Amino acid sequence: MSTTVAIGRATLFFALWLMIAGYRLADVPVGVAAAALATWASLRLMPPGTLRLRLWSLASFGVHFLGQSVSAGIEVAWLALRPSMPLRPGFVTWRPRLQSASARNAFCAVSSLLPGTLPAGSDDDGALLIHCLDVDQPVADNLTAEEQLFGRMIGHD
Amino acid sequence: MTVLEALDIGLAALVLAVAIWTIAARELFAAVVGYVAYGLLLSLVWVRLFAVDVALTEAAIGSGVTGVLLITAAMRLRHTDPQPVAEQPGPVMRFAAAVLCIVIAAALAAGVLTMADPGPTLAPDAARHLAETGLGNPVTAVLMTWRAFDTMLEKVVLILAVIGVWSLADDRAWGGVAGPRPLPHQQGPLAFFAQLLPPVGIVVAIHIVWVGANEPGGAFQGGALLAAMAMIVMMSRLAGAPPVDRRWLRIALVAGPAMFLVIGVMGFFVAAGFLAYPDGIAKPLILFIEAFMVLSIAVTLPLLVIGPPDRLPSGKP
Amino acid sequence: MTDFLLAAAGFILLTVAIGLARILRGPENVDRTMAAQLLGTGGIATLLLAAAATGVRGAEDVALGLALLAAFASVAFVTSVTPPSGDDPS
Amino acid sequence: MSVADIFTVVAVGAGCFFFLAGTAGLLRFPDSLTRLHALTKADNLGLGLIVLGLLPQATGLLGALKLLAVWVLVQLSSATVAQVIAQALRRRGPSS
Repeated sequence: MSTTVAIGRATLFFALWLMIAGYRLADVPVGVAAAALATWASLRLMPPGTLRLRLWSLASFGVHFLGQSVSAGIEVAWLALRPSMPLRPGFVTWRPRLQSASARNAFCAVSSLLPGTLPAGSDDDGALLIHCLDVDQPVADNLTAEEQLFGRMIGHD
Repeated sequence: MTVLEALDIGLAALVLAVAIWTIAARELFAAVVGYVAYGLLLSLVWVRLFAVDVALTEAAIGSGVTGVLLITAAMRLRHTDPQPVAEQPGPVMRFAAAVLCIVIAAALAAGVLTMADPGPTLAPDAARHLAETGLGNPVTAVLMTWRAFDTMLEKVVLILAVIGVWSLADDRAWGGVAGPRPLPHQQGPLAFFAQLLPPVGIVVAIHIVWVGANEPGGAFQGGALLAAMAMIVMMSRLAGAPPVDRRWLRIALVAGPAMFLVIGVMGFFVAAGFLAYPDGIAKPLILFIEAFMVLSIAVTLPLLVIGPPDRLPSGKP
Repeated sequence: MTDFLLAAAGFILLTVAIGLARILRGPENVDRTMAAQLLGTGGIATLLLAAAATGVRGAEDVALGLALLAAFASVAFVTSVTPPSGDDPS
Repeated sequence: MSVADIFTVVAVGAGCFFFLAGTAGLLRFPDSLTRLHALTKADNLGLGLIVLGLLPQATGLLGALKLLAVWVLVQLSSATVAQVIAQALRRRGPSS
């Protein structure tokens, strides 16, 4: 299990090396060394088994995320440029269903780029406090739907 | 006026405005943020001046290491008492300071305005001999061959700085650790960030060191990026700094200058003299030295930022 | 095309400078930290546009370095104001 | 003007618009937390569109991939900064 994770991550880091350094043959040994060091650091900082990715769901979630990110920008632009500025900011409490902490962290990072929501930490019993630009929107329901999509990507059906 | 000139003038005006704002700011933290912004703008200026090596250094040091150092220092100083009125300089002192500043500024201005055009330069010489080093990046060639002695001493200065910082340690904390205390099972957005970013930073930093032989980049820039990655792990409290009495830490500290010296002395026997490289293998030797320098820089800069050891590692009496 | 990219770079620098003027004044340190963050994103955009227009070699690496360190000033500020507590499960 | 150039003009222009919107949000939004939304979302989209627009102008595949790497890193940084600043603001209380 952990070997598979290590190989997977090393492949990712080597792909990153090819992305930023190019694919000249003379550079490849350095790239392999860089990927190995990066994998070592990554395994130390984030032990295997915390996040599992399914590549196909990742791609479909990526497309969905791009769309959401665009509508988040449009929403802010719309609010900022309208003369009346119809803001109703406030906090909404929302309870995540994702179990593992890393999955929850990753989802929080994603949701901070979704339209209208910004996770601002949790209260005492584990529910997240979400800051919203418009509290009248069905924020909690939207987040639950997003969480389901996200959970599918990381194999938490 | 072309669009490019307009952009350059706008950039210069913005740099000046931020610089003046930084000096004029009354609050310490405001001035520090102004300085961080100023550093970021400067790296844009360096790119416009086609000095990409310097831009990389400014980006890595200004946004990463000094930014963190100054912000942390400003937040720590917030709790100290404001300067008592009696210690503030009187009018005579202020007048003298103003006169001194004006004289220095005038001298600098005169120096810039009376500079020969074109200025005296060694650039054509450096470019002519570039091929002998096997390197493609003239900046790296200058730093590692013709001015190798300076570069080596710069790394020695970094070690002296660490010794200076460590000498401030309390006797009881000597051999202990500095920096924020690590918290086990750290969660939250910051910890997540510190889990994801450092591996990516390692790949980018090694790329910047490696590419520095032929393109803009180099050991200092890459080492500073690695140092920043170590700092984010410490700031998020995923892991703490090692105790200062660890042997591997001290070996890593001196590895760069030591390897520089060893290869420099070897120059007496196999090449023209101290810090000279034998023909044909200059480039591999330089890259070899640089690898150790990267290690030293990556270890030194975080140690400078977190300060002297202030407590013994847990588990020790 | 070159002039268009440079004009876009200048425009972004201008908008960022306006935002910078507003938030560098504060009133609070959080607002000032946001100024650094704003300049980070805008500066990267300006750099990429200017580099594409003038063809400076290695400018992408500078952008990569800036992007890698974009969060550092804000993170240093937050960790020195409120040390992260170990029991926060968020 | 080729198709690629038109694509660049449209995408970079849209990117500029979102930077403008982000600045407008920073100037007009009433408190630090809402300003944080403007900072992270509008400017992020602006940078994303500019990267998209520069892709056809990039020197080869390598330049394009590097641009994408820059964008992904800024996304990660923004998401983190937005959350940690929001957390700090909330802990300090509603007096923003």
